[in-house]
Amino acid sequence: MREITYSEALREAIYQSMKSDDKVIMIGEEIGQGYAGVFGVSKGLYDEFGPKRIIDTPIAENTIMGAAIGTSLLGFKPIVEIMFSDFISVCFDGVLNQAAKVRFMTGGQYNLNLVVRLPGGEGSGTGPQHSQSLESLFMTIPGLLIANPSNAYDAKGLLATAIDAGDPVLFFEHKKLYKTKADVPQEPYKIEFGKAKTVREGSDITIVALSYMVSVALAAAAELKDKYGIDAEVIDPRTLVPLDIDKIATSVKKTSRLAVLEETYMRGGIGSEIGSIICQKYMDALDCPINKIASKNVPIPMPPSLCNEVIPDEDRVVQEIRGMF
Amino acid sequence: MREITYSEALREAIYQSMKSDDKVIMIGEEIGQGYAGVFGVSKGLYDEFGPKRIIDTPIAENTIMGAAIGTSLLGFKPIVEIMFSDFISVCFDGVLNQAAKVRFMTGGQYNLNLVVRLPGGEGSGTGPQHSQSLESLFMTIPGLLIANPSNAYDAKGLLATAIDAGDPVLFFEHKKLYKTKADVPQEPYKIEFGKAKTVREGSDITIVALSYMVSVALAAAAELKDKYGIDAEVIDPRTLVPLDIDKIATSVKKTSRLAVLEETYMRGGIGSEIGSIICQKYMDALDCPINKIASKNVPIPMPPSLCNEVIPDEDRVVQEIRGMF
Amino acid sequence: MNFNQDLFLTFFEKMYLIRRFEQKVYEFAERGLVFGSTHLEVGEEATAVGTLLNINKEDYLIATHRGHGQELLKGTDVKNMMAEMIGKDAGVCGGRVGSMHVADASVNNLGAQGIIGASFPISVGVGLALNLLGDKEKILISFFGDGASNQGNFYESLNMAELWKVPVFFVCVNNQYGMGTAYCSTCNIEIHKKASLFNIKSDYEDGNDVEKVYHKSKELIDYVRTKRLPALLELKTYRTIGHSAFDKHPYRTKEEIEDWKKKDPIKRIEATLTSNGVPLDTIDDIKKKVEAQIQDAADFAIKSEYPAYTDALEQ
Amino acid sequence: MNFNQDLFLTFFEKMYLIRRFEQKVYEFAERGLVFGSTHLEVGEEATAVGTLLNINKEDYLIATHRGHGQELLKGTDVKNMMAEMIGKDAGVCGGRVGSMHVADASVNNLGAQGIIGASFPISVGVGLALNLLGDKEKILISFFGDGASNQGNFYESLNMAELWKVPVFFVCVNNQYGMGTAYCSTCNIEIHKKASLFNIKSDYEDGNDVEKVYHKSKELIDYVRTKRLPALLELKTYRTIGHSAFDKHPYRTKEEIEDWKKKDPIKRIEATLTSNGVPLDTIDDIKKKVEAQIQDAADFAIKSEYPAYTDALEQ
Ligand SMILES: Cc1ncc(C[n+]2csc(CCOP(=O)(O)OP(=O)(O)O)c2C)c(N)n1
Ligand SMILES: Cc1ncc(C[n+]2csc(CCOP(=O)(O)OP(=O)(O)O)c2C)c(N)n1
Ligand SMILES: [Mg+2]
Ligand SMILES: [Mg+2]
Repeated sequence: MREITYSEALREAIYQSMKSDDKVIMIGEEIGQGYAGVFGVSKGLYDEFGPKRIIDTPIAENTIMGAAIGTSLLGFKPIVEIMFSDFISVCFDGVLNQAAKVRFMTGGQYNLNLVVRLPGGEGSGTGPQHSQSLESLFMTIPGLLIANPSNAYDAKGLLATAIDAGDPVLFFEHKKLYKTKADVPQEPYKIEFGKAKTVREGSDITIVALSYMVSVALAAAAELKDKYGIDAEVIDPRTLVPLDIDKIATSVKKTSRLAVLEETYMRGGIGSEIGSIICQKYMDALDCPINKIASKNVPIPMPPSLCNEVIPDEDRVVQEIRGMF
Repeated sequence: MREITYSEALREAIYQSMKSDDKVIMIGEEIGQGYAGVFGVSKGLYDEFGPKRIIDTPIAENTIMGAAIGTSLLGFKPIVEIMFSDFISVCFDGVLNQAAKVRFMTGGQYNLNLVVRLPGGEGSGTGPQHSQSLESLFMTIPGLLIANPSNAYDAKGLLATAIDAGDPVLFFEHKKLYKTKADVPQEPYKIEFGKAKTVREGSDITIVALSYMVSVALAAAAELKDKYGIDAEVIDPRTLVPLDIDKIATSVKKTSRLAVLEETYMRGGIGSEIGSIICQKYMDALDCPINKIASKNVPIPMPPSLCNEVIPDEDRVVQEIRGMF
Repeated sequence: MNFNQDLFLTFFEKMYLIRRFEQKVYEFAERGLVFGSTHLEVGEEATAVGTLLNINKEDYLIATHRGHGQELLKGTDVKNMMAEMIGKDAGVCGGRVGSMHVADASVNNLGAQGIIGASFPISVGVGLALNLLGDKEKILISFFGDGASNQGNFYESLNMAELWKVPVFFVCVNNQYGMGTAYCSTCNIEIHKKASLFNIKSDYEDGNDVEKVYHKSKELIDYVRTKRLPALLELKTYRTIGHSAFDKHPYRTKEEIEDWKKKDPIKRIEATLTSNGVPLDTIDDIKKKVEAQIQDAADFAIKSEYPAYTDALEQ
Repeated sequence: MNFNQDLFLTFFEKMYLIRRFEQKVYEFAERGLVFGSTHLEVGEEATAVGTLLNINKEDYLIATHRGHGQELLKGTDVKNMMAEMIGKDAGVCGGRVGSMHVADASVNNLGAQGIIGASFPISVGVGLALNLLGDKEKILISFFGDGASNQGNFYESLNMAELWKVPVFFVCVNNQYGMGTAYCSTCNIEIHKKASLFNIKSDYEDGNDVEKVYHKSKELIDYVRTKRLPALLELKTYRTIGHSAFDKHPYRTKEEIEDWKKKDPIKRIEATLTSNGVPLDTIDDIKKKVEAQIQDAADFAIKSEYPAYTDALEQ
């Protein structure tokens, strides 16, 4: 099989969807003629599909979200690119009060196919307004689905699913993943939402990790095994909403320990959500308290000297998990 | 002591702060000449302080937030009223990316005194875009403080504290509370943030409840005691950020059981946050799984027939808590 | 101008229908049957009727939070409208959302937003979709209030409407107030002039004269439909009642209100009808017909059940 | 016009300072010392210099994401600026945020936003604060780009600036592109005309002619300062480099870039100086002085430590 990058995988999903369904369009800033996507995801698509399907906008996020909602109401399947996920705040009303509520508010008469692609996470020091992981902020809003691919294979399959999911999907990508490679089939495929993946089997502890943190978890797991004989199972939920709590629970029943690793801020984070559900429903399975490993409650700084303290890295994960034994 | 309403208590806090500190101003829609606040909080203040301190705006939430940030940067202490908390989405960028980050981003050179008053919660059927409880959405953003007064006494004291807290405060009020009364001292007083209050002592279970849900918890507690002999302790955190986890933990150590009751949506809610911390740090104290009692993951509907199913009420609380014994 | 009796009788019937609908909703509100708030358009009926009589069923509508008339004129059944008002199962949105948010896919009513200003970017998006579909016939009619025109989204969307050349007819129901705030205290520029800045064809008209509204909007709608370009019409009018059902509107003087009551669009059309020799009986018959319709709708709504909760709502 | 040698030498020195600063930052970026992205203003130096030489230390500044020149001219120490660029402790913001967000309370620089359009409402707020303080002297100078003027917040804030009569001088650095997108493909209205709609005094000027910028902005700043009213100046210019340090800007033609390089504001002022008889030595001395300043700042920045994490940052 071919190895391609996360960016290429995303592009392939878009390309194939656009080829097979003429209702699929893209809307965003710098996605067509200018940069072809700041992270290069839409490279070549403008040349292939032209300005009617790869729709460049001015710097006007409310327009982007409105264009997406409006076209979707009329049957299109827009894929929005918000250049940095941090900018979603500018058109937040469109997400919270319009997109998320269309199905409910119209009594099911209308529903939206609408993907909002959100490049997030700390990349290389872009600082507090360009580096956030905002998944947790959206997880609490009914009516939104949330996907967080951690690798190129999932990126392609989840995006294909997102495009006609029938409800708005916030599709969180990660800056540090765009250039990572994985085996990705050429032919189109879909990955069902709500199906977690066990990316490493282990017997001593379950680490749930999302997005870029999956690779951090794997690195930590290797070190834990090598140096300390701790055999971690790593689970990637792949979609935060819906969440495959059953798979996590099954693993926890086996390992009796749970850590949740994420780049979102600690307070109100994903670890809180997953941790609380496990505690609520499967407390008896736990041998020790769950451990939430997340970014500290600080705006994401620019210099590595601070980022490394704020955002969890392999060392912190190893240390935290050793502390659970 | 006098009994006054929650609205009156809020007004008194504003009035007294404005009298003693000429840097305190109010900014919002319909707060001065028109409605004097849709919930009447600013009644009479325009006559007292005039248009320079009670500043009416057009329907332009970004202007409101910008005016607040701008004046605060120059030393004012603005109190913003967002007519319904749901509308904060319109100026969400001002909250997430500007206000919350000023202190950090300027290296502490600037910081904001800024209160955003947010009337929230289901009132009388105002429906999905006017009835949300959005606390959980903000709890995850570093740099914001969150207050949730459940009664007139706390309303006055917390607001007085919020006005010069030195960091932006999201001040969540609740529609169903405005007309509720409590004993409130005439003289100015402050309630420290991060100090929970035990509103009912009990030995069998700890119920943490916020805002309007405190009264629901108390009603349920009375019923639980009367009918089922279950003696619930009810704790009102009063501020969600900072959160007085110690007081909650102390109570849980005594009762060995925890339920968190809130009107925010279940997924990613306050129960997840509090529940996960207790499970993480005090799991041994728990005799049974924590219980999260929250609004279902549905946009808040209009008719009571649906609201009553979506939002927790006394019956649901009683039933849920009985299930824990 | 020739007196077109049928047209004027239609004007009358439709405006009277809206008026009676609103009054019934008010009555329901007084009886505690309307949950939340409801925004009635008593006094503004000519704006919905004059514009929407030129709109086809296949055209799209985005109405406002004060949109009952707009929604009725687009073709929603009075019964289902009424049931929605009081949150009943048979309501056009299943009774879930009530007065402020009526959507009706069967007549291409895309739904009204309770967030002031939110409809502008969505309207641009709908127009964009029509362009992408290569549609040469359908247009979107998108209503908004004077107060809404101060939101940044208004201007941003006007620029986009022009840039993308979308077939959207923006109609400003300028009732001169946003809640308790007079438009003139919030902005010094007339609303139709804001559109001119963006080189969008725009005009204004007496919003209490249904005939004028009808003809002016016909002209602009033809322009939007054939040229596939946006246009904006500002209609000056007045709500002679409060902002929401129980608003006692102290922010306006008695004189101002009385003054505008004299310009009531329904009274005006009734006068035109009688002065053109239409017999009172004809007018009365229409009134009775409308009355029966409203009564039927009210009975239907009352009899209908409140919606039941199902887990399927959870998302 | 009289040739004011001191003034022109100042123009030159300040523009040269910005140019060399930017080039040093670029060099640091190439060496991997600049984290994240940095937006340089090579080619646009006349806009910052021409305007800010008319601004007092007590006046307030809101700069843009492409704001090094604006920030330097407001008075921030070159050393602390440079240290911030590479995220060092001695940076003006403690090295936490870098190039895009420089704030300096000691010179009333309120900080630059990385969210395009976010600065407009804040600027209105700052102006409001000056009004509330009864200040009759200080003003705010608020910079923005052509691209930013498409955000709804721009228009909303212009309306508010006029309505509230705030002493804010808006300066549009119209370098004709927002990243890879030409302004003319996003809007058909000139930016200063957008301000005219709101009855805000506005004007435009050749942004590569520092003398013209200086005089035009002096006039408008006097207006803002004395009348306590907003004004807007659009300065047409060009960044002869990429949007951010490593952007190879393929979206523009070589010819266009070369064309604008010929209009380079620094070359222009150098030519003016020499044609007015200023000896080359004088110019060289300035260059050397600036050079030394930049080198000192660079050394200082390099030597400074990276900030250490403390729990006090957690909120
Ligand atoms: C974003 C937002 N801000 C404020 C409100 C509260 N609100 C509801 S209706 C209204 C007045 C709207 O005025 P206008 O657009 O003139 O319409 P009208 O009510 O006069 O028909 C306001 C301020 C809202 N619904 N949404
Ligand atoms: C809300 C938002 N959208 C998009 C961006 C990405 N972005 C950064 S700079 C820029 C171009 C800004 O153009 P302009 O205002 O003309 O300023 P210039 O960069 O040309 O100086 C864009 C789109 C952003 N930072 N914020
Ligand atoms: Mg109005
Ligand atoms: Mg530009």
